[in-house]
Amino acid sequence: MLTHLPILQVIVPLMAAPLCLFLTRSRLVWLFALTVSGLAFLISSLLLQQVMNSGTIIYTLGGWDAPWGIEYRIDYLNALLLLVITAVSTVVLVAAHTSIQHEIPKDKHTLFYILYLLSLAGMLGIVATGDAFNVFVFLEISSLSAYALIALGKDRRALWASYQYLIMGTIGATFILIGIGLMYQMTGTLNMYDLSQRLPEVENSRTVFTAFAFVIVGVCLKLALFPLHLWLPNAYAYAPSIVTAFFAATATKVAVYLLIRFTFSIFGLSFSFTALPLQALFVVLGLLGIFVASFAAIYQKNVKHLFAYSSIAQIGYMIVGFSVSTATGLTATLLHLFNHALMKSALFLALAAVVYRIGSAQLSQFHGLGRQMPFTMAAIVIGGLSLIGVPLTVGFVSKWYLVLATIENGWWPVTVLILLGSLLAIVYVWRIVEAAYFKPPLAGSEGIKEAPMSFLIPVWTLVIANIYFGIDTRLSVQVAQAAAQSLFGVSP
Amino acid sequence: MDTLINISSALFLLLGSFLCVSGGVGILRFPDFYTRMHAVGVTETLATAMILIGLMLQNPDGLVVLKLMIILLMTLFISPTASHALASAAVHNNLMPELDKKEDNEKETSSNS
Amino acid sequence: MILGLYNYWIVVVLMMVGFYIVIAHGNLIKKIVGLSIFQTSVFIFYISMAKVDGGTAPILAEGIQQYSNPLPHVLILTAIVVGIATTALGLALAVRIKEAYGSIEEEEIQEKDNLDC
Amino acid sequence: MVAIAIVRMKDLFAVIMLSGIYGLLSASFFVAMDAVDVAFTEASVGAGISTLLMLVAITMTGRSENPTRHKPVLALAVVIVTGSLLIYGTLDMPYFGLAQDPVHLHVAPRYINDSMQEVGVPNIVTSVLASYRAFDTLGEVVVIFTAGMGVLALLSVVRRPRDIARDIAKIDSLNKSMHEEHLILRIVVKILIPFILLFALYVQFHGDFGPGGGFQAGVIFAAAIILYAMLFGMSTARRVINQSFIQLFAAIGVLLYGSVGVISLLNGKNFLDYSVLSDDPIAGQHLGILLIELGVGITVASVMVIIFFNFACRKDDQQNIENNES
Amino acid sequence: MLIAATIAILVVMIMAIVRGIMGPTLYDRILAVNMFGTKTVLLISLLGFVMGRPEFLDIAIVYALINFISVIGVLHYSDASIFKRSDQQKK
Repeated sequence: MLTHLPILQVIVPLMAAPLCLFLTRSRLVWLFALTVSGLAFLISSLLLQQVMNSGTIIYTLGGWDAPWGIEYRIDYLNALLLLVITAVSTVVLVAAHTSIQHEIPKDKHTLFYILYLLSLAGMLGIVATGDAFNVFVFLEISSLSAYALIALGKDRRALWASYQYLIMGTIGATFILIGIGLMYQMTGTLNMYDLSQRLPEVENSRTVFTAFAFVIVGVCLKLALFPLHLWLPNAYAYAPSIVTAFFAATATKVAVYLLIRFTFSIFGLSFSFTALPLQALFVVLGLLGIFVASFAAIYQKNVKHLFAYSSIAQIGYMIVGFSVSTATGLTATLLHLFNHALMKSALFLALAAVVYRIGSAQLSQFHGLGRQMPFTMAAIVIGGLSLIGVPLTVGFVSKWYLVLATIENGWWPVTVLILLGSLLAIVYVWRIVEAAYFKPPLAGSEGIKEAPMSFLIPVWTLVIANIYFGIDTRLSVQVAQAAAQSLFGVSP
Repeated sequence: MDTLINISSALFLLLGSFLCVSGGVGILRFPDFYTRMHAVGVTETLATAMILIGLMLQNPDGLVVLKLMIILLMTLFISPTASHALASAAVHNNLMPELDKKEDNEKETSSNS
Repeated sequence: MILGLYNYWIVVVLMMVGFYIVIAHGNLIKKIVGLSIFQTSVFIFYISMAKVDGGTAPILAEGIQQYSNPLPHVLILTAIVVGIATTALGLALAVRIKEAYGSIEEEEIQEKDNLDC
Repeated sequence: MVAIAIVRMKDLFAVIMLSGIYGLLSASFFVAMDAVDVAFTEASVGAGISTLLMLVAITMTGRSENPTRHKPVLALAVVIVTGSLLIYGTLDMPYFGLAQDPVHLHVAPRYINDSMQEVGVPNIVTSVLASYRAFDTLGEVVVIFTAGMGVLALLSVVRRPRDIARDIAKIDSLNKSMHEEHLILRIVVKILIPFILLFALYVQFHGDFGPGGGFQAGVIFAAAIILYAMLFGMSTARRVINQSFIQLFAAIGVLLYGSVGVISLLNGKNFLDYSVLSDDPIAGQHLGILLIELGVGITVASVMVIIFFNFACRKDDQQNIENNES
Repeated sequence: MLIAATIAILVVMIMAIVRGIMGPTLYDRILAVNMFGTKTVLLISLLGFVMGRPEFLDIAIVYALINFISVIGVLHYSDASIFKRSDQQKK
């Protein structure tokens, strides 16, 4: 059975989703979904182990060889992503049952879990596959379920946010489809590895250039890179809290993965960074993203909005690391990807606990919460510190590598700007701390208790992971470095 | 015999095309909805039948003729039914034949609003 | 030169019409129609890529040498399904938005949102 | 083709009619381009189902569009940039229709030349769809399933006993008025529906040899049910077809597809390798394709029905509320 | 001969489109779509013969069906929307 792990990774949640319809009780469905997600986590850790021991795994579907059939190709990069996604999904699901009690009508609980599992399966499918068109199909699975999940939010603005996301997401997916079509036209193949072999022959044609541009724009739409980020804050802010916690930690990460995969693996390093002024463009967009989003975050009244903007800023960091286009830069991006998933899921999950208790995420409602919900607020504070990049948290590690990469390349101004961006993070995190600890509790809020255990356990698991990976960086750095080096064609 | 079939097939096809075109002219040139519908409804069924019969003669092969027959039957069923439904819906919703210019204008504005 | 590519150009024009509708129009349903036109044009682009002069449909039969390329057909079959799925979901959202906001115009919804904040 | 570029009307109704025409046109274009299977699907989807869905949607949302258009200049600029980029990209494209294009030289020849020996199905599209790239098709089924669940999550309404009682009353009144209203239509449709269902089955199982397959059959099947629902009223149709039952059906379709893959896993082969299903690999392929097409058909038909029913029920409920208010 | 018939049908299709775009009333448009549909059925069957693969008539059958269903659907739902509007006007 071990040889079939790559496909089981995707197929387990995929098949589990329709099975949920056969279960009647909402609690039962939750347990089932949790089991499935845990199983997926197990599989992904086994996969990472396999990759570390024996290198890239290739799995052909239906027994057809690669350019004709579809193949799964798992290397360090995929394995890392799979691990992050399944881990976050499992931890978040633990709290799901309690959290959705108040936020989603009772008769839709089963549907919620189905869509959640489908979305999980879609993301895993995108990451695991080695076929360009298969990416599109699974992208649609994950995004369609994402639209529906976001629209389940209680506020009517959730609907509008979801609609905007749908339009933007579909345009992005269609752009990717056009790009894949153009690539297929020039090479006659859809397999990623095969594409990377055949593209250099036709590299100088204008069609390949166009294909590249379309794929990049399409992925950036999904990625919420700075000028194309408009859908993200509302979508995150009005979705049910659990959904936010899940998507904030995974959806954009998958898009970053796609970006890396397309530029480095398919088009190849030399093409990607010579055909377009991509490097300069991405550095500028990344930095702009950091600053604009951080400033926007400072002025938000809703804490969910605040963290959503901070997500956009964090994507900016990843893009900067990506555009340095050295192995260190890419390591920084991957590390930040891993670490950001940890901290954002912790933060949003803690927020979900707050929403569960006080029914809102307005900053004005946070007054005095530091005493009423000490554990939850402590988690938010640690997560915030991690966002800033204080030593001993994961945020520090990835910022450190990022700074290292820019210095290595001699980009002093960029380094300074990154550090300045972190200062902005201090400001917005401080606003929450101030509200929670230094303001008197609101009148009539005496009845607020600490969040139930079903929240505290997952939140603190994530927080401890935040600190653990901030101190003991061996695993994450090693995998990220190996992945980055393999993308640059250097054997680790 | 072969030439006879060919000629008759060609004749059917030509007739069908002619009817089609006349229906097309009708839908463009006639003044109001009911006359247009008349033009289409009358020509459509016959034209389709003609062309399909012409095609049947072209290829007297079992399955193909069967399928053509099915199409023919379906159109014979469907197109009058659809015309009927259309006309009755139009009447039902007080769309008047063009007797008076003024009334027609009113309808136009209301349907575009 | 020009004749060899005319087909693609038509497709590009169609795509852009659809795309324009999506971006420029404020009506939600209209946007979805535009989206589906956009997608359909991409399908046409794929299919015209598959055509081989003198070839026929890729269903094997006696005495035919040249077939069109079946792979894009398969891809587009899948993509059509994805398209209808998106359309259905988008329309469902539009209906819910109408119920919640009483309007399906982008600007009015935005205004009402601003009032809420 | 380009005539349809004028889809810029204010009346949404006209827009939808035109998009129906657009669907038909692109479908006939697909036939001219030899893509019969695609034409099949596009006809039933683009011209049929999606037009219908849009119609139901606009009856709920109103048909007129506000004339205000914001930022047309910006939009136009974006469109022109994208368009010119595409045109620029086409300049180096291989010419249309040449047999020497890279597209036709690399992967496709194996499908055309060897699929008969390897899969044993004359319709190459089916063999690629259901065997070489079967996983894509699984993804496609799941996409449809997701859409069904999504629509359900968005639009489903809780049905209370009061509603059911009202439904029954409605059916009675409908039965009385049935003989006056739409009499001809109802009779014709009653005759047609068995034929449509039969035809759907034909398409389902003939997909190996001619154009057609699970997806198309599913859509036709669903179309028959939708036709019934429209003419005999939602309440009647809902009584004939149970909602939760049909949701289970959608799930069964996906599961059927997946379990074919799991069977090959259990037999030690790779996922979706059909050769384990029978001693003879070709027969195994045949059986596998048949089974997964069946899965596709079931899911598609039931999801289409789910989507349509939820739209229509939502509309009925809206109307009821309005009636109660007035 | 087949070609001539095809061309004739194409011409008629264009006419139908023109009516569909112009069509002052809703019913004109429905009529145009209906007519367009039947013409497509014919066109497909003719194209099958022109290309020498007349096996593909299945598509034409589907078209005929879909066309019928969509016309019925259009009528069904346009009725509803118009009734609603006339109610509003009364108010």
